[in-house]
Amino acid sequence: MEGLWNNIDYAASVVLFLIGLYAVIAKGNLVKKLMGLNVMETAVFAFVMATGIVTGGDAPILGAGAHEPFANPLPQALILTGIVVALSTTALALSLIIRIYERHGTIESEDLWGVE
Amino acid sequence: MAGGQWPAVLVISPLVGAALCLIVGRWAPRAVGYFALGVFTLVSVAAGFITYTVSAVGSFSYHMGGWQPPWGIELRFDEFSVSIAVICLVGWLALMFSLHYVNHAVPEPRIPYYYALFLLCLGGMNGFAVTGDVFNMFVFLEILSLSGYALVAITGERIAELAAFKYLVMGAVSSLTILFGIGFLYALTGSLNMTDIAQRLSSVEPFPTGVAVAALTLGFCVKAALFPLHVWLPDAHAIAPSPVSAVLSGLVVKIGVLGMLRMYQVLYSARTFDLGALNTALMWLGAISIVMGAFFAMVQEDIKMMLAYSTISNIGYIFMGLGLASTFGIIGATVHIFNHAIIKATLFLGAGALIYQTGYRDLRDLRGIAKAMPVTSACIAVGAVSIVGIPPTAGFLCKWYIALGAIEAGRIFFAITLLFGALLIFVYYIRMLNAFYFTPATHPHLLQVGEVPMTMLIPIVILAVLCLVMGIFGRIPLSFIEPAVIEMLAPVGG
Amino acid sequence: MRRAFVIALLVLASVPLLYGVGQLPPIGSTDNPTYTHVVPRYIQQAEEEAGAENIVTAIILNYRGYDTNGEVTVIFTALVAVLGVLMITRSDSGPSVPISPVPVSPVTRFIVRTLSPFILMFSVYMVLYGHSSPGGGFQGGTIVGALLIVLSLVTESADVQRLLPPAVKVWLQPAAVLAFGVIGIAGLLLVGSYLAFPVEGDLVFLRVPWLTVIEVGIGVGGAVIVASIFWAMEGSA
Amino acid sequence: MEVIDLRPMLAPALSLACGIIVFLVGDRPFWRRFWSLSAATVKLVIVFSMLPGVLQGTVYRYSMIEFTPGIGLGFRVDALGMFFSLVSSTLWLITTFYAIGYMEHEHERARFFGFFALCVSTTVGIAFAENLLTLFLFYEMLTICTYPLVVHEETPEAMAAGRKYLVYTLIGGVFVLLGTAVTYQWAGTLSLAGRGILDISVGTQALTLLFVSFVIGFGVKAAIMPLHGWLPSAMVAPAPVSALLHAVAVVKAGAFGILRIVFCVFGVELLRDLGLGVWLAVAASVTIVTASLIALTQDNFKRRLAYSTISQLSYIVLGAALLTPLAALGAIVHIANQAFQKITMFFVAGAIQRTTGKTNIHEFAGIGFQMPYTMGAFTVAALGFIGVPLTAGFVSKWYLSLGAMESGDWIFVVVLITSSILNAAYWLPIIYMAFFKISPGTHLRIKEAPLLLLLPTLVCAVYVILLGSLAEVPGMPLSLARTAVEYFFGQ
Repeated sequence: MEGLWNNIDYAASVVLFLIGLYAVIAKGNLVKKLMGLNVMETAVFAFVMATGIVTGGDAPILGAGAHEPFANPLPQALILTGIVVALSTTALALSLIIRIYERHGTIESEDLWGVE
Repeated sequence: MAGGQWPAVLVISPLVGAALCLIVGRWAPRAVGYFALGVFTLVSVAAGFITYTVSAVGSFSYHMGGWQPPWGIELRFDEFSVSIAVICLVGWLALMFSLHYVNHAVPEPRIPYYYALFLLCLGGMNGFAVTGDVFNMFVFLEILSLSGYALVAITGERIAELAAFKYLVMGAVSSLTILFGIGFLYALTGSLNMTDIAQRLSSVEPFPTGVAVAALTLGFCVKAALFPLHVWLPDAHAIAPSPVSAVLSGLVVKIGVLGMLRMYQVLYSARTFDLGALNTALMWLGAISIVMGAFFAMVQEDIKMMLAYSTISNIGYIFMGLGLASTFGIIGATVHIFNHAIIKATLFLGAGALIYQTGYRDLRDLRGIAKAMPVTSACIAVGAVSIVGIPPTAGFLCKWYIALGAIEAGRIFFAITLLFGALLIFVYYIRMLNAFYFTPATHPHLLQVGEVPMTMLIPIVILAVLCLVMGIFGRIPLSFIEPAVIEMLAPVGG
Repeated sequence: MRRAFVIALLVLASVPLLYGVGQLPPIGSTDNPTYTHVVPRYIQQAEEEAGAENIVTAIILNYRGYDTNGEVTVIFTALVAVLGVLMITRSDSGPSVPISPVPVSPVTRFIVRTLSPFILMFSVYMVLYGHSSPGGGFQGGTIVGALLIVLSLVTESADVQRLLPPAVKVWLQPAAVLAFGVIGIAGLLLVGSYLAFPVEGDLVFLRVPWLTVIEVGIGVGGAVIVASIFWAMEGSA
Repeated sequence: MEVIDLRPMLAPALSLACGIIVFLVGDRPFWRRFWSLSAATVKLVIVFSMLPGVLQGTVYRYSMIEFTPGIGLGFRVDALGMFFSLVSSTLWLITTFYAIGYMEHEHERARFFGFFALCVSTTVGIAFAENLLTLFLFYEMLTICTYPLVVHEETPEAMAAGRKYLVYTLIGGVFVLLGTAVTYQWAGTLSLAGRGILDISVGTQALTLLFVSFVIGFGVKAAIMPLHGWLPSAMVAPAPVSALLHAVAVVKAGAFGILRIVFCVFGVELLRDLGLGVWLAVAASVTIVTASLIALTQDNFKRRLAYSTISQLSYIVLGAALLTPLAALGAIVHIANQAFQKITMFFVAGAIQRTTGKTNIHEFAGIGFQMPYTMGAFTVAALGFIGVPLTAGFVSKWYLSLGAMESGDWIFVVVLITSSILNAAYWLPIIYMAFFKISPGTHLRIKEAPLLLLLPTLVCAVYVILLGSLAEVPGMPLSLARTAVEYFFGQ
């Protein structure tokens, strides 16, 4: 339990992840599903970023005024990539939603169910 | 360095080629297909050299940017990476098939995008298959997934976007789950390199490792469409243009399996982690997949829908083989990754040829088509017989190995499920063959249609011949896989 | 009912997850494997090996440059995918969707137009100084992309799009992928492996220009892609 | 003595190539006939060329590709395999002639002759299989290759029969594969070269289950009751198919499989220890008697033939199950004897149907006057089944009875005698109808079947007599069978 308290950042991201998952599963509106997905993405990014936290760490940029310890730069680099991936997924999902709306006039999955 | 610079050619040229596709498409829209095919020929040559090198000198690695792992990214070419050979083979043939097919299936302004996405998808798979770095694996997984989602929607057919969206949501959730697992592994070991993780994993807490393994498994199982996580697959695979279906069904779902194999590789060499529960779960899900996939497929009248459900069954085989965790079981699963790719590509391209010529995709409309398109029908028949696992075709080998594996593991029940499951699959394939061969035509005018153009026919024939050849000369892929599997299982005394 | 079931399932799933994260190495400690294993080399040698004061940039462009190559490919894929999905002749689409134009106030328009040169300047700075300060190609590129989007929103979108004629756009969209390809192959030929940068020896002077080419490529490509995606959606909606 | 030789591989490969060429030739009758006939002839020559060596105890073998360590596609010609392949290649040639005549005006002839050749290829493959996996391989291929022949008519009835056929045989195939895999796990080999590869140490119960699995698997094609359901339905196929299916390829493949299981996988010793032979013998006996009784009630000629086939096949199974040398000899030799007798009958059925259109026995009144040669051939075959001396059937019955006595279970002798009586009871009325009953509308003019149908029929009938009267002449099938039995019983 103590471990969990210390790792509350991780725990928060786990909870956020599950909230996002809930939205993806339970929400009927496609845009809301997508928002759930974005929440999940954020949760995972937060999780990975939290692995790089260093108490009292400085930004990992060398030069004048920089001091040890630096925050872990690797997760930051990874998540920069992750964000781009998330952006790409969102862009594609949105354009699919646009097309779905154009074609069927609705983005509620209950209404779309009959279309299939 | 073994392999020279071919690894870089392998992973980079499809990406750069895709970028150039749009430029070529702007000036010479008709040439895009040939350009893409040319690019992928180069990739295939690279894959050929690499495969040859692996077979000649064993596994080797390529350090991207010259940075040593675990600091830099390592491309790892071992026996499982040889799946690039089948990716390139099936991908190349599907691209060739596309040359004529797209004009019919894809709206004209989208054609350059089609080829760019196709190259990205294939390049993403190659990158995924050879990388030795878990985060890099995620990046390439996204390249191939994104292009896969878009390729499903590209026909612009009535429910294409819906199918693609469903695929996208499930795919994105699974990617995130995988990234979550990767994050866990990173937090535990501080490394992203697979070999390095494997070494460091033996000294960490088992429970969080279990969570990571569960997350990765869940993610890869969605990608592989294991029952009950398969719901995205049938629509997506049925609605996509046929060459895309061939690639999605034959290769992209295998990426999930390949991911599982990589994970197993790490876990087996880490040694400490008990895989019993995971294996049992996979075995059962595999068995259920086989049966459920077959039952769903039986009630389909749409030929591509049927093929899509049959993929679920076949994924069931593979997972059952993995879960058995016996040498033969895993060999069978790995062999089936290769063989099912070839078989399913035959079937989907064959179905594509039928749709191209007739415009129908319902079995009831395609009756008697064998008289009009004998070569295509014969190839489909070979594929059908093969996927059921009738010897001496490619499908039989896997059935034989997984059955042996089940018996080796002392789980004869699974061998029985597997073999009877195969019969269930046959029930619907025989229905298809009956319709093609032994039933009078519903639309008599179809008897005049004739065969498809050569660029479409040749890939189908090559694949059908491979279905037969791989059954008879099945030792060739096995000679790669067997030592790798034995080596992988060695730490647990398999 | 269904929602209750989902919630129950997720709560159930949260238990092992929370238990699992509780057992992860404690956050913030410098003794964590995340901090002791791979990272020290980055921190100690980034400046020397990669020539970057910003370690994150060093990782992105040097140590894990291949990842970034993949990353720019992902966003390029997104562009191709979006265009592939949205590009279609009008007649083909179904019921047309009424668009309610939001009137843009002249004040907004004036402010945006006035600020845009400064925004552009800032983004150029970010691209070029990503090596020694926070920032980098992507961040800078995204700002340009955002600028283009804002301009399209407050002025006539067609006017903004005229800035990038299709013949130019088609070369700029894959700029990042192509920059990586060119520099990567240069590294392959001159240094010995794909995306390798000269660290020592005669060629070391090439490192900075090469990195700059990549940064600019990422910046331009990112900007054009983000804007193109927006325009594609706008044109379709 | 084992000799590496290409011929064991060549024989099945030849028919395979023939099948493929026939598909490619398509609708060009001359070339189709040319290739079918020449392949059949060349193959017969190949198989015969190995006969002298096999009779002297030489074993030809040829291994191709490995599937699993130690197991691959391999061919091996021993006496038993030689026996079966001789029968099938001889009958292939004869049936090809007949089929050319019979299929004159049918549709889809390329498909028919192509799969016809493939069937024979797989049958020879089964005969020459070096190991159980190769055997299974060809066994399954046989199933698939016969399917297009069964549904050849494409009528709903034919399709239903085809479906039934597939369901039965493929399920059987599953049992065989299961058994094969288990055997590999226990024995570490699948070789069919020895006198048993399994060991009692595995456990009696497990071995019993394995044996049952194999018997079900092969018993489907050998039509042991109650696994026989597909066979009467499959009668909708054209006559040459029925002839080939029910006399040579399919059913004999099943029976041959059981022989291999009994003699080469389990081995006589082990089965005696397990006491399983008797049970198999009982099952066979029940089939013999029941099928004969059902045959009595059938009016459709081909259906009666089908039930007779079911009954006769179990002779082979019975002979194997008795586990004595003489019974085994009877079983093996019955493969040939039953084949020639039954194929004669099917040729007759086909000839009658093509010439007069009659398919039911009650319509046969006086047909002997119209088609004397055909019905003469029928009479010879019928006498063979009844077991009249100087016909082939007598030889097998003689040895089977001797074997039953040798085993000490007299009840099986009674079964054999009962069966003979029942055979008489359902064949003799047909002969009576044909030759002695003249109904008002009978044509007394001779109107024989076309020559291409008649000649093969007569050749087969002559064979029936030759096999019966010259049985003990060296070089006849009996000597070959004896070589096989001597090996299996270690004499």
